[in-house]
Amino acid sequence: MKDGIRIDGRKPDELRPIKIEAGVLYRADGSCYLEWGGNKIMAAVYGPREAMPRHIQDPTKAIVNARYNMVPFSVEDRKRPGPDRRSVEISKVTSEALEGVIFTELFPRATIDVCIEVLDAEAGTRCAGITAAAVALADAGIPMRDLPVACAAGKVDGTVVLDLTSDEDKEGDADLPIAIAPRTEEILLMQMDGHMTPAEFDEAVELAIKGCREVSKLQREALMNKYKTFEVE
Amino acid sequence: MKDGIRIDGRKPDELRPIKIEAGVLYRADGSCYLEWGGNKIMAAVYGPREAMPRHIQDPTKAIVNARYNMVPFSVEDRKRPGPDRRSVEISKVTSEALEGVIFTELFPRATIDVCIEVLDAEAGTRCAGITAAAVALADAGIPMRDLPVACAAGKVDGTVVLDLTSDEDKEGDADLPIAIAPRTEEILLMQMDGHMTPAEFDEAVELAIKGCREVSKLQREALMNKYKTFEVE
Amino acid sequence: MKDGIRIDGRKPDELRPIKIEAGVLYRADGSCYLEWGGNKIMAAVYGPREAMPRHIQDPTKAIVNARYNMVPFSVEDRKRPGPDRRSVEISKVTSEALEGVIFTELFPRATIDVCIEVLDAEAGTRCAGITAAAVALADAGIPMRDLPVACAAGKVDGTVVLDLTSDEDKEGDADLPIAIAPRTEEILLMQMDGHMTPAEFDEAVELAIKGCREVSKLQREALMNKYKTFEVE
Amino acid sequence: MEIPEVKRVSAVKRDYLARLAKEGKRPDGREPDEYRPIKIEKNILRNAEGSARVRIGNTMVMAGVKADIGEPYPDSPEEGAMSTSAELPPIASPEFESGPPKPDAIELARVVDRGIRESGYIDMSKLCIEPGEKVWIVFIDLHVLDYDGNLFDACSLAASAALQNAVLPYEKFDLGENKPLPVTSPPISCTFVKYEDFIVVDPSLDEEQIAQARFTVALDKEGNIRAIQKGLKGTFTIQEIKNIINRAQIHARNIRKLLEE
Amino acid sequence: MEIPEVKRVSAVKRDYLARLAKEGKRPDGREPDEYRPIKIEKNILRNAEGSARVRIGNTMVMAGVKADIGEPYPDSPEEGAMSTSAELPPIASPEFESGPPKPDAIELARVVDRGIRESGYIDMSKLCIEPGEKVWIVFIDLHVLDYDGNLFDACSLAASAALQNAVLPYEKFDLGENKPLPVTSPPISCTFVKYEDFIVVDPSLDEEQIAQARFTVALDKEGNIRAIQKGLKGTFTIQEIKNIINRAQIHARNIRKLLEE
Amino acid sequence: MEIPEVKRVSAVKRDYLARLAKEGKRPDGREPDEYRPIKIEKNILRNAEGSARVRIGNTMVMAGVKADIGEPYPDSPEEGAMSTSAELPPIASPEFESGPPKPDAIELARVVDRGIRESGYIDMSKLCIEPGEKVWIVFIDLHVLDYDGNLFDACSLAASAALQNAVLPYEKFDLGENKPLPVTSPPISCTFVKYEDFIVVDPSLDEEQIAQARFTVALDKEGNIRAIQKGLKGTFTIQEIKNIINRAQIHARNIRKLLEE
Repeated sequence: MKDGIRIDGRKPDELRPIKIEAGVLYRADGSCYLEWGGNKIMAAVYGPREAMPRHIQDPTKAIVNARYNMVPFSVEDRKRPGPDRRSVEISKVTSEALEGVIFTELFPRATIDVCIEVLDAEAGTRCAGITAAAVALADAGIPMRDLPVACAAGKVDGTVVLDLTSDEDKEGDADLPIAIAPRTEEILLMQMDGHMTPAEFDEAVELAIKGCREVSKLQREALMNKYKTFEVE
Repeated sequence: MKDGIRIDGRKPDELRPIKIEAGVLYRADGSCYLEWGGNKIMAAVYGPREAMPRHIQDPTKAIVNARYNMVPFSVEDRKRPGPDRRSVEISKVTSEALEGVIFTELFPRATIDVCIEVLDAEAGTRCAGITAAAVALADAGIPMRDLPVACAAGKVDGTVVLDLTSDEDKEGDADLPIAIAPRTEEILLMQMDGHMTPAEFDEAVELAIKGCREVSKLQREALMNKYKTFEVE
Repeated sequence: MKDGIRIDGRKPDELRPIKIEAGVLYRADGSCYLEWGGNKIMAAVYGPREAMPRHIQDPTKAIVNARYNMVPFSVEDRKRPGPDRRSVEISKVTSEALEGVIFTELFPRATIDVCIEVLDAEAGTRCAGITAAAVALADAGIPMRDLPVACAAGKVDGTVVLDLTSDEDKEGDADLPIAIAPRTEEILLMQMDGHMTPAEFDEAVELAIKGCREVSKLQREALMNKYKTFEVE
Repeated sequence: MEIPEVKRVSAVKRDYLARLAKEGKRPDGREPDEYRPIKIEKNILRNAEGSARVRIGNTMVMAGVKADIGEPYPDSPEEGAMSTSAELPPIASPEFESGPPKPDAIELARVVDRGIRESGYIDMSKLCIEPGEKVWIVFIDLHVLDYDGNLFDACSLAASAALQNAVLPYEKFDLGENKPLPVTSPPISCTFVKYEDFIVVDPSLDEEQIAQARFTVALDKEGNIRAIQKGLKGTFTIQEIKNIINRAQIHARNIRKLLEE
Repeated sequence: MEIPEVKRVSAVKRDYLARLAKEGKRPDGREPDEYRPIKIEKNILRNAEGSARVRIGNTMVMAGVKADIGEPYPDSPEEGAMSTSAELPPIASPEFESGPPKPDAIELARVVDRGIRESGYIDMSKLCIEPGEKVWIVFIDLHVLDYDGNLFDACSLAASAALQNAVLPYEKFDLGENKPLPVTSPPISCTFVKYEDFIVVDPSLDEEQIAQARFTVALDKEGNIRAIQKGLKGTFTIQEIKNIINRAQIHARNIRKLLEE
Repeated sequence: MEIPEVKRVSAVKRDYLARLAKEGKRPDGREPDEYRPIKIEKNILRNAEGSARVRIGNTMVMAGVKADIGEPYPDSPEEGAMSTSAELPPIASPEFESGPPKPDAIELARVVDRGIRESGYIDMSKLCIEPGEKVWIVFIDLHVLDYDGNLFDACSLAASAALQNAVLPYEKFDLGENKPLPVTSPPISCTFVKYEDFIVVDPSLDEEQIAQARFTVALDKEGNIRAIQKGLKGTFTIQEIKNIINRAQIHARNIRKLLEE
């Protein structure tokens, strides 16, 4: 960080470049391809469909079952296929965050399966995954009270900044990923590790929410683009 | 062993110090905390409750399902969590020994789950575990025809002795853990490894039964104490 | 290979010695013990019996479920028990090849389980396993439209030869195991790896079929012998 | 992802707790900012390098520390390593099953781990025996014995207490005299749940069963934030989170005193 | 062996496809010897040493190559090693489940592996760093993203394309400059299925669901055979197989051109 | 712990066997102290370092010995090691399923292992190649092929027979000439079951299915006890156990003769 400019040339409150495309898969009920900095993510949604085996069914609502997965070649050192402890935790908090906006009561005994495949990873994959999953859910026509969106803020060299890169994350003092329901700006997901004073925390939350607002626009554009494409066809 | 006195100062037919406390857990239907020499053991009982999944149910009686588990920090070198082959065998013989006294026919399609957690281990954990489990079963009000009790005898430096310590077990010639139904002194569990003549075996069995009788008294006292405590309250 | 004679003294189109015995196990519904060169194989069949758990049942036909297994001491370096990726693939293609001749439509919701245990291995175990399994199926009285049989051809030092040994397989240029329904000579199984021109491939297929015809006779003799034995008794 | 079996809470109980909440009352009569009694017993096991039993109300957790020698990570050749695991064994609750850790247990272990790691509680730079070759690896195992709610705080506290009295077994490896594990100041974890817009600290099992959202924050000695984990499908407003962090400051100071007794 | 769940195809669909087949027609209007459009994108990922996305019709597959350093096998001390894995993750089809690879995925990976291995596509003798001590180990991972039939050809092609542009990361291990992975000429896989005595190339999912037999052949640049895998319970006559191999020769030449573009 | 599926025996069969037992008769007409015919075939496999097939009646078991080189345990640097595994594969019984060993198979392997280990049958001190560095590790694998009762004795006998003819493959590791595995005198295992107060040796499957208690004792050449395993939920009196051990002495001598033939 030099003169208020970050190593990759961004200002403290600037996002990395983001590209979102909705409806990119044939078999899935809804899907989204997202590039965010060096991250490349494919998300898909199946359901609502009957939850199987039966004993996992909830008679009062649908289960939201997100599976965050890094493919073996998405990281510097090949990752063995299958979930590790980190993936299990991210899958859990992602499921909970998404469930927070879905009208699950409409689909008792059902499951809504969300697949998030990280094809190329460069810091911030959980936020990118939730953001992509939200678009895939909308693409699948799942009724939601809002379109969730995620973004992280952090602290590098004592400065609160938006959307850390891989290098900033490694060298940085703190990382604070959040997901929100953008209309009310309620918090769906929040995790933090590092070192922040309460004042820095307040600043970081505000910044992350600002980031969410910008990403939210891109999500909506991607969904609009899909419908435009349809009209043209 | 010197002048008929063992390394830790005990006589050949003397038990290590034992402390038993019944009803120590809130959630379990019955429980017991037991210290026996350097062993610290927590046992709990859940049930009788419906056996799940259904296909394991026995329509004629309850299943007795004991799970012997050593926690990772209970031994000198950290043990990886989860059952190893030794734990699986001990769980099996413990389940069988306990089933020998429980009126399982009273609870068709049910399971009675017995959890034995070895928190600190120092030789004789299986006997300690069965002894604690028996108290937990009684504490849970499971109908039994007798209160099982276990104790080991062994052979050290050619002498038959009661209740081996860790050092005696490593250096010793044989170990003979047994569990009995104390009223009839029938054998519920017997295992042996080492080297014993038939005469030494007979001597060791008698000694182990003597040990069982003493431990049995402590079990009953622990159960009595619990009821006394209730009266005081 | 020298003067048209192979290292072990065989001619290019000659099989290794084969010994087949039907009905050798007590518990299985059908069984076969087979020695083929250095291979020793025990095969058994259970079924048709109800497929369990229920959700795997096919209401239109029986499932054919072959399990190819190498015992730990069947190979030069001890193999860990349980299926490896190679066994899983061989189990799959074996199941498919056998299903090709069984009248599975006669047994809806059933399973026909085929167990192939390689006790001693020396090249060509998959063909030997299918050949043994076929005899065990016949011994179990499973209705089949033909008695399948398997044999491999290969290429060594540029020459197409029948039924490779372990050494020939390691040094050789190609291996082509096939299984056929001998009456119509249709192909039930074919795998190949190595390097063959289309002309060599045609030659190798013809040779493998010739091998299958010879092995087929031995299968039928083994089944006849079993019935003869019964008559004598 | 493994899906946990549906936990059904009776509608009657749910309604009762909701009605209480609207009056600002908790099912066991506590104030919203009242912890259940906390009891910490340290150094109670022989085989563990450090150990502690922590009770918060009826919840009981054992923590054990073991140390082994291993290679350092290539990118920190002069630092030791730590690993935290949690087990929710069937002894602790009729709902727990044996088997490999489920997502609940993994999340629990990782949140406790983050609090310890991010606060620098273990001084990793003092765990080096031979740079690049041999360092101490510290294993923290959390074993729940009785589950009546708030495992995050109970496990975090048990881990801190067990580390506080842990000893590095140099003698076992013929490396000289045993030394205390080098520790600094522990993180203190405070957990809140929200149900019916009622936000309470130290949830009991009853409260966890109907909670819509959960918030755990780990604070250091200066009151700075070292780790956060929001859980469950419900949401918090920013203002609610700020309030929670303020409330946690007071609890953390009190619990820190207990731990240092 | 794990038994896959029964895949039920509606009788109506089955009858319709059978009727079409008798007229020599395919459900999507293709000729028996017509592939769906093939699209190959190479070198599209940053972390992979080599990568490719291949689409055949609606089927979409990612292949990624990673290289690590390890010990050679004792019987080939101067050669590198390779390993191929395939995942059929739930993103690609409503029928796929998470969990360890099932027999379908294992067969797929092994058939792709055999084609590459037997054609000598990777020059293993150039993967030696220090004889008997250090060699490159090449990991090929196949990740299916959208499953609409013919994974054998899509995965084989993706693997070949990813290897074509892969780089050995010498720099990462301080061994000098990065070099391209030494490759020769790739194998080309052609897959046919048979239903109602109708044998077609590049089966769609609809066709796979009613196929009685499947045949995959991998051909080298000279049109020689490097690997074969017959699948499913149906049979082929010798003559049918000879025809298939002839037909594959033409397809392989066309696909090879696409790959070399 | 994994719970085995309930094994149901028909009430009719149970009653019939019970009635026979009261008359002191066994279902296959044997005397209480009569083994079924025992057949031992040694050294029948090429790849195993030692092998044996044992039949007791219709029960058939294969044992194979493999030897590998590994590091000794730190507390016995001049001794080799051994490991015993048992598989109950689906070939042997309609009730057996594939998958990792269940408690039955684990108990079986451990009891066989204890008999061999405690009797010092393998001379571990002669398995050292280089003290503290390289020792032989002996793997005993038991593979049941036909299950008609009394696997404890069949597996123990097969293991002993396979070890008796095993060879240490020094040549394979370029360590000189192969040598016979150094063995002493084998343990002999005798198993009894009790049903309806009737105690019989060498139970058939029919008898095992209704047995209330099981007792296995391994005796050495001098008739001393090396291992005991009591199983099942039924009980024995002390006197019954003493009788069993006396009866086992005679059986053990007879079986030992068979083994040494």
